[in-house]
Amino acid sequence: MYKIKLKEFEGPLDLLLFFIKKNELDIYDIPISKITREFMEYLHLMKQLDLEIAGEFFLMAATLMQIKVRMLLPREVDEKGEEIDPRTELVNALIEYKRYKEVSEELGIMEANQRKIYYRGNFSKDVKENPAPIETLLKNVTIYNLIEAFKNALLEREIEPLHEITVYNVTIDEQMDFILEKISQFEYLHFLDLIAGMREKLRIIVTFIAILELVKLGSIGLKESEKFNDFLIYRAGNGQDLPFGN
Amino acid sequence: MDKIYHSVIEALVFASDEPITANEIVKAIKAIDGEETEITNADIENAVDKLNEKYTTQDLAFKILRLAGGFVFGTKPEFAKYLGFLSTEKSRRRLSQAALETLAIIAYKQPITKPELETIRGVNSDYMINQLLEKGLITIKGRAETVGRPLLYVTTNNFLKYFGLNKISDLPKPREIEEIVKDQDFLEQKRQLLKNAIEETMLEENSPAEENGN
Amino acid sequence: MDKIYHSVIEALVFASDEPITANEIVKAIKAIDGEETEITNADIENAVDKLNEKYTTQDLAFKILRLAGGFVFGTKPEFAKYLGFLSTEKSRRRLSQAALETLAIIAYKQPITKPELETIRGVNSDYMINQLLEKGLITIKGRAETVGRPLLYVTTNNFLKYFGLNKISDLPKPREIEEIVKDQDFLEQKRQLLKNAIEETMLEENSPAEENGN
Repeated sequence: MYKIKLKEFEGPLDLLLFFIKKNELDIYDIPISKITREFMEYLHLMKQLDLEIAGEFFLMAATLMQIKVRMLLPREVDEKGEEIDPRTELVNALIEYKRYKEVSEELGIMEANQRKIYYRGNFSKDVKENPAPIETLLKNVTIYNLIEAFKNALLEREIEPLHEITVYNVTIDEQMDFILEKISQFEYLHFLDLIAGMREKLRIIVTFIAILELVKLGSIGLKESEKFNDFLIYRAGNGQDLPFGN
Repeated sequence: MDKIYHSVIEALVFASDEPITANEIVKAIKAIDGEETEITNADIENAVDKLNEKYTTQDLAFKILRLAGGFVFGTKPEFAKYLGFLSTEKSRRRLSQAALETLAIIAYKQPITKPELETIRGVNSDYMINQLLEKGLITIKGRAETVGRPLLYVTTNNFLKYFGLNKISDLPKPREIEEIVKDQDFLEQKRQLLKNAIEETMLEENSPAEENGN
Repeated sequence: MDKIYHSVIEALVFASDEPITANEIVKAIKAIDGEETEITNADIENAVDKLNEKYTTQDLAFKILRLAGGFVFGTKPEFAKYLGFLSTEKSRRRLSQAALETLAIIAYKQPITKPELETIRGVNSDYMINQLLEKGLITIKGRAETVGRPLLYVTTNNFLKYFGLNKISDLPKPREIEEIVKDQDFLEQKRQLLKNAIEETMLEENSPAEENGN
């Protein structure tokens, strides 16, 4: 009797629509206790199978029970004096959901049709003069792409997950000492070499600030490097006067 | 418009890896032949129609499609089985029913917030939103002015391409509520009602009071 | 060889990502229409010549070229100057990715100096900053109070318009997206298991629902 292949239920509304269709019920005149019972039995079955039931199903169960009770009471009336059917809200939700469910089936057909179409695969032999890349800067990008780009740019240097707060044992003073110690051994220091061993972004930033501090104090100077995104750090005149702790 | 531009338009569309808009074509032609060149978006539209006529007459395996507001060459569907042999790209998984459903609601109600979407679907939709964002079928466009200023979601150009649409208004219309109610399905159900009522009465013998609702 | 195969060959060359060889075309056709299909590499070569004759007669802007032992479509060189307007897919992607990254960092960290930006990106960003300035997506707003008083960059109204935002605080927080992703994969897997289990139970036996229900 019940040997119909149960489709995927996308939620309680989907399940209710299934019961309505299966029992060939009128959506505007749903026998509420019958459908409530079926719904509860479905939940019971899920429980017997030891399956986790999504919160939305409990919420719907409660809603159905409430409607059922209100059906037994004298009807409330609206401001026009007309009787309010306790089922109205549920019925509207069901119909609204059904509309989009129907369209989603059409979308499925469109998807299938579109998958039969293939686009040109190889553009290597099209001769192009003076490509104008500026015109295509940021073509078809959306905010989501922007967030992704931001996350990736930061994550590249990050080991720990974003939402975890990790306390790094690094201070500007420590990094100033560290730089001065290094610079006492070599005449020049590449910034990239200095940060080479550092995995955490924060440590690099702190080191960077320490460099700026030392420049301000006149302990070190900075010089352009032959490499992009790098610079040279060198000992400045009064560097010796500073305490480095060793 | 000069006849020669048919070929230029053809070449531009053919050489573009993404749908190219009439605007872009006009811009490209004016950039080369001078701003005074007399060519409009309407000329491009006409030229594309003419080109497609030629492809049909000449029985070419592909033609120019209008997709996501632009033009792009695509094969006729009847060759799909042979082409499936080539590509692994097309064998990627189709969207799930839940994804299609979520997309349908976003497409028609856009811009839409997550709470609004979840009210219609009746289920938590975090996972689906994330999937669709990752697939580039939807994106975020600002925030609603309501309490909590939730993010607003809209469909993307990729969505149009994926479903073969030129613009969002080309989507099939959802049926009106009255239509759904008048639907054959439901009329049939009404006819069934009497039968059901009898059955139910028999089934409900133990608890007749409960069926006040009908 | 059947006339229809001209179109199949045309479609295969059109859609293939790599130059496709006569061998591969024969293989694809036999895979679909059966090993006994009478078609040889020589047939393919002939068909390509015939197709090219047709493209010439019909004055089409493209033809099939022989490249690296395979076939590939190419537009005729006389259109090269117009096509320059389109950049190739690869350079566009690379450019767009770098521009996007730069813009994203400026948007979220503004006001930001070039050194700070470059520390995050790990690459020289002069070119990208100039591109974004030129496009009017970012602008200069004063100088930082740090050593060398470097320029400070911020996003513009144009930026807001481009992304459909009212104000910069409308930008979604990366964390908001993070939260959508959290643990949902696991929940979804569980949901799938649940559905399968129910399907099986209902298929195999009379469900308790039915028995209790009456």
